[in-house]
Amino acid sequence: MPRKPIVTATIERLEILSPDGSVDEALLPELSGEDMVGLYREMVRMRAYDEKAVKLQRQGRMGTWAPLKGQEAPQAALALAMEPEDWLIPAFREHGIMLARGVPGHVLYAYWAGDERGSAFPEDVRVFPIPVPVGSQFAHGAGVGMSLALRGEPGVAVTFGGDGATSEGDFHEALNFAGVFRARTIFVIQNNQWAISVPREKQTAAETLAQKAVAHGIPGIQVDGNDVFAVHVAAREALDRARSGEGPTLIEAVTYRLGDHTTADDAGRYRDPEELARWQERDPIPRMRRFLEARGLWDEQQELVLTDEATAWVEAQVEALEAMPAPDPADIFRYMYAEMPASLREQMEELREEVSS
Amino acid sequence: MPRKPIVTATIERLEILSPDGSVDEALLPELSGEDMVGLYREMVRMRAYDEKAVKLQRQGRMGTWAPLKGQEAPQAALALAMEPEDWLIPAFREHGIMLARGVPGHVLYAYWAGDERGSAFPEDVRVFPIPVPVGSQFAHGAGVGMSLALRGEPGVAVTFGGDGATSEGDFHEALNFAGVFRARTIFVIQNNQWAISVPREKQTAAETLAQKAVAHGIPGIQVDGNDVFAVHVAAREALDRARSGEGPTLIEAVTYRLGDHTTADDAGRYRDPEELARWQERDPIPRMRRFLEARGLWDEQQELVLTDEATAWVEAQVEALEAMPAPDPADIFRYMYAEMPASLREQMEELREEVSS
Amino acid sequence: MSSTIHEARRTAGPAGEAAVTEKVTIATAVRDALALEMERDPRVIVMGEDVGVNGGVFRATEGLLERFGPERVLDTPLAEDGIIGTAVGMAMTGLRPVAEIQFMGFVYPAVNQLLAHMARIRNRTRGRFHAPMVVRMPYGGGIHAPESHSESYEAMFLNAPGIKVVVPSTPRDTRGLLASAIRDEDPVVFLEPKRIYRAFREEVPVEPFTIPLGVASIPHPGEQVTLVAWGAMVRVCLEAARALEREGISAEVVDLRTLNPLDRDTLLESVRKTGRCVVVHEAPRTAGFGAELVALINEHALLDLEAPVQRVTGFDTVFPYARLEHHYLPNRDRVLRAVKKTFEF
Amino acid sequence: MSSTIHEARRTAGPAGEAAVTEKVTIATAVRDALALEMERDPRVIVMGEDVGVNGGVFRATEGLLERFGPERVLDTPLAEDGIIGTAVGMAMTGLRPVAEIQFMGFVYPAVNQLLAHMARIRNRTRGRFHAPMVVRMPYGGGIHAPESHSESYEAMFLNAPGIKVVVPSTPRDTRGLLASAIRDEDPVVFLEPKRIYRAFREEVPVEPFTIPLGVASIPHPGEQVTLVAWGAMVRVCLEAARALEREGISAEVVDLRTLNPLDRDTLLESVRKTGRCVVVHEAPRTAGFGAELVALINEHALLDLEAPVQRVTGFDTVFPYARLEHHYLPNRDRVLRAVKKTFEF
Ligand SMILES: Cc1ncc(C[n+]2csc(CCOP(=O)(O)OP(=O)(O)O)c2C)c(N)n1
Ligand SMILES: Cc1ncc(C[n+]2csc(CCOP(=O)(O)OP(=O)(O)O)c2C)c(N)n1
Ligand SMILES: [Mg+2]
Ligand SMILES: [Mg+2]
Repeated sequence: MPRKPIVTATIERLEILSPDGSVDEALLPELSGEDMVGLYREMVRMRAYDEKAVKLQRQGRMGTWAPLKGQEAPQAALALAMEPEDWLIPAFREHGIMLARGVPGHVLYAYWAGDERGSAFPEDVRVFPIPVPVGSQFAHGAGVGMSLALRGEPGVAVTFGGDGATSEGDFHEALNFAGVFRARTIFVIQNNQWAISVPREKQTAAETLAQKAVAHGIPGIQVDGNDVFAVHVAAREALDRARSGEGPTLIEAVTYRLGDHTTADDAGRYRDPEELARWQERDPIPRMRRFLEARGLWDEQQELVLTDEATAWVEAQVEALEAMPAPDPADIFRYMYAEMPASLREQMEELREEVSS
Repeated sequence: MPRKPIVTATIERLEILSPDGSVDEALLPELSGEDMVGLYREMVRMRAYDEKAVKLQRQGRMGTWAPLKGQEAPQAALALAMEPEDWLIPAFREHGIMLARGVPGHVLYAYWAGDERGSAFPEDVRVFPIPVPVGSQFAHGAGVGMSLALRGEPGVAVTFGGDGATSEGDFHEALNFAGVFRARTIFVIQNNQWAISVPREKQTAAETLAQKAVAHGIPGIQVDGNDVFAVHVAAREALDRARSGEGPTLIEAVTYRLGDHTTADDAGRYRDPEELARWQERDPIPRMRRFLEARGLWDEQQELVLTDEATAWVEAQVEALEAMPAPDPADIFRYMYAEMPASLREQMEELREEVSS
Repeated sequence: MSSTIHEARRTAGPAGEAAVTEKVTIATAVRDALALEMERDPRVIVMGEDVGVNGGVFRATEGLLERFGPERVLDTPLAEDGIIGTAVGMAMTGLRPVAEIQFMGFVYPAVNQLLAHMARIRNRTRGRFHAPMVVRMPYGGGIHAPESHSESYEAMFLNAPGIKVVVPSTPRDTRGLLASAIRDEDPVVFLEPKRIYRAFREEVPVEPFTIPLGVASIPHPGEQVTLVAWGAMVRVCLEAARALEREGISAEVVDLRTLNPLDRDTLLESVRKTGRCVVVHEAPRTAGFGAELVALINEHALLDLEAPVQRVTGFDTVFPYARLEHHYLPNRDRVLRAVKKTFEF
Repeated sequence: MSSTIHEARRTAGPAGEAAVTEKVTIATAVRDALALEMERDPRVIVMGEDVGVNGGVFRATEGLLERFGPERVLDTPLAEDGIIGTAVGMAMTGLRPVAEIQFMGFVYPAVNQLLAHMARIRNRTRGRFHAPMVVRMPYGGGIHAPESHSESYEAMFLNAPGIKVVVPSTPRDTRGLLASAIRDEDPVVFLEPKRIYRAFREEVPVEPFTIPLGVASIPHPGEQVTLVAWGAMVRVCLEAARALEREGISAEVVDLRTLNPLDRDTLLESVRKTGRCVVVHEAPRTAGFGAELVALINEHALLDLEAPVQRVTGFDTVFPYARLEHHYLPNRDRVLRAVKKTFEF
């Protein structure tokens, strides 16, 4: 028994919808026309919401914003695949799916406008707050997946992260915990090719990010992340697996950040414009529109209506944002503990006097 | 182009020397009889050194000790495969290879006897101090491998760790850095089946630890860690690869901790005696002795001489340990900075007065 | 573990006889508190390295696995960030995890989860979420341990707002404070003085009880000098107080018990009364929590001071290995010398 | 970056004319110090997230990659523990890494490497090894950043012995102190006040120079009250000192510049002279480094005090997001109120 293979791990890549709008019919998920159109509408709404935020930032009406443009497909696909009982544990570029899962648009805007009330989601919204330290949310996802099982509640934890985040040790510890405890958790990596200025190839010598699952004995799959159907199929499988107690899955959605890292960044400093152009051709939204039009599920007229709707909805979010009363300085103290200790009350009083003087 | 495999990773297992002493001649490394005997002698010396320490601890002449018994093969094999220019970055159960790489026996004993001088290795000994936080040494190994290349020095960094340590995020960050920068580093995991009371199966859902390399795009291999030839072959390959600039390798040496976790532990609380018995049959030392005897390289007479030699050598280390002058309390302060700041000098004086009063 | 509690229970008889007590060590008190709270509240779970089958390297979780099963007593992989990170996710969704860090020196890999998440969930979400969890860790020196096994870096958790920090010094306090910590709606770091895990026994009620967080105790009242400490150093102060008594000096020992919330009033009242104060802790002096106590006394009781507050602490060095650790750790004589200074000022 | 240095060089002429200066910001001073030290010593390398191609998110490493190549300017994977851990391995084997942590709020994942290793290598090996490395990180609030981008938790590094901590407040100090930090044989955490990275320019010698670690400066001498600060808060104190001047009160501003080693003498001398002291820092009050300063003053200058030392600090809360941060950060008026208290005591 000399030198022999003992483990063979294969990573598959799934693609269904081509950039030209054609599909692999055999793999197309069984979705109603309504659902398909719904996916498109979600993506368009996400983009409108995102583009507006970038504009607001330029006008000084918004803080630093992390554009999601180009990454709508994984977010729309997951939103559709998830059940109401499921939990979303986002990173910081998941505006789209956060909205889709019930976070009010003006609330999320408030977060990026520098207001903690922007993480005070309604009680029935099963979405975690934005975690700023990259990679630190994965363990929360594993914990939620474990917690649901331990408490005998239904639901799956869906955790998002970026390609850069897969280099943090936290990511691996989380996947390992999820594997060991067969957590009802799925990990979605939006591999948008860049972690600020660091390209995917410098982030790891691994050929794919999906294969990082192999380290933890859990399934991993790569999908075209600009192909909403491919992501949907992989998500469905992973969610089903988790829901039936078969444990976690890692999904690598290969996509692209069409915008800057944040509004404080200038991607032109480190990114080849040709690369950007190539990815613009693979934009998930026109691709899906071509598909819907080819199927007779969409036309120019509907597009016009949708654009108007999306714009109106986004404007309403901006209005609601700007109608929020200024935050109360006392809020700095109010939520530190269940009950405010005396020393903190004193500090709050100091500030109150200062503000009123 | 629908659902297709894009990455296939295979983990091989290498075995050469069977527990009964027979070998796979085709795979047997080209080692001189002297080297083969040398491997055996090293292992016997390691065990004598280790067993003595456990006895000393029971007699109150040694602090907590972490027995290496059963794990001699990876340490002897690596010691032989390494070049003088190479660096060893151990975890805490690598007494054997530390000695083999030039750490004086009484110095290492001093460490475990609770004396910092036990990490003051001679200047020409390329061995890092023992890192207590599990998993934290891997990054040092990656850094040394990078540093050697950047400074244009020859040498490879050889980093050791346990099965438990592969769950720490540090391990993954280190492998990832090594992969990205093609560090001249090899990572040797002594998978001794247990991390204190936690068995390998609860540590990770991965079938092997070698496959954790896949996450970082570097080669990984599993070897019978009680088979000194198998480890030697894998080590040689990995060292050659690193030395020639082809990057890092992960080696999982499957072995067993025949003793307790430390002298403060009682493995009987969590370990099946039958498991222990099974592994005792796979002990690396009798196995090698059978092989050498079958080849006519070893006999009873030589064994008796070796036993005496090893005992005498170990006794000399104990004597040297016990002949060390008591540590100077001022040493607490002396090595904190290159130059002692005034505030620390004051504290040292305070202590001096106290000690002399 | 079950034996202790079960037998004692049996002797306890009908409800109401809550005065039934048992002589236990701090280690046993930890175990009993965990068992009682797990019994009381199904949301409480215990997790960490070696806490299950092995019952913890200090046996502080012994018997829990047998009693509550592997769903509530989790032997985790060796990954502190993973332990605290998953616990945060659990605490945010309805569980009350009690996570163990095997030694305080191994908490560093978890600092990100503790300081950037656990401490901030309530504030970050303006109360939408909170993280009711306890992170237990044995801390401090005196057990002849290898490097990283004697750490006492509580100051780190005290400068990072949002974490309650509790350090018991007796079996009774351990039982009552750990119960409070587990029932608390905020995250608590619970530091266990491993040096005195088994140093002595104390009569402790068998039935569940709590001791509120944020209330210091005065195990040795006195008039002329205040000795302030927590955890294992309380005993050092008590020894000093008894020695002082023999010299006719009346020392008051204040055991802070919880460092956040801090019982400032008890501390200040004592110092105002005595006019002299010695603060004792194991951590290095510079930027240790003792500095904060001195600063508070400076701010609120400066004019009451007869002499500068003295600090008796670890040195500003790495905690030494076994052979030198006794030189490092504050002891009775060092406290006595500091007291002398406050009288000779 | 090369442009700045190169052009200035050209105008510098023959050796000896070391007085040639250039007006630069703190951010430029960081860059220039790195470039000069890299030129001087081939062992110096720069590493971190986005430090290469992008020149750092604050442009503090701009141009270094072009000038020194990818072997000495390493864009690393996104992993702080990996950055510091590999840097420790490098520093122990002959390199002098200058590692960047993108924001102080992201240093937590690296705390294990910083506190358990970097700080202790020399002591652990009784001098056989040491870790001459610098960990740069922008710290502090005031730039309207999202959560975790405004941290100021220096106290953590000061209670853990073995780490030098440097915080410049001007471009000139930045150049001189960073050069010293890089040449130092011990590990240094170098905190850069990001709020004032580009707030003002100062004439700085073009040629390499150093400012010794452990020496405070007195940017505003005075007689009646001492204002102590470091980093961005020095400017707040200077504003306050100027306002006090207009009221006829003479304030002395002490800029500590390095927190470890600490220039205790300069601080104490000033307090002994003025009898009044206000300590200002951004970090939360409780267990912040200000407490240590108060404790030192208590220990060494109690009888010189006319009033309790006042602390003007961040609150004991999470650093607020942009819309409320101005309420949190110490400002001139808060310092003035504290000064008033010391006069009205
Ligand atoms: C622990 C930590 N380190 C550094 C940062 C600064 N930072 C914010 S986003 C980012 C890049 C993240 O890349 P990736 O994970 O690919 O996500 P993407 O931005 O592409 O969505 C960095 C370095 C951070 N927020 N947290
Ligand atoms: C960060 C950290 N956590 C916990 C510990 C306590 N501890 C010491 S050894 C050990 C188990 C290590 O297991 P493994 O890596 O398999 O090495 P082995 O002991 O089997 O050689 C643990 C949990 C530690 N030293 N460091
Ligand atoms: Mg990315
Ligand atoms: Mg092991």
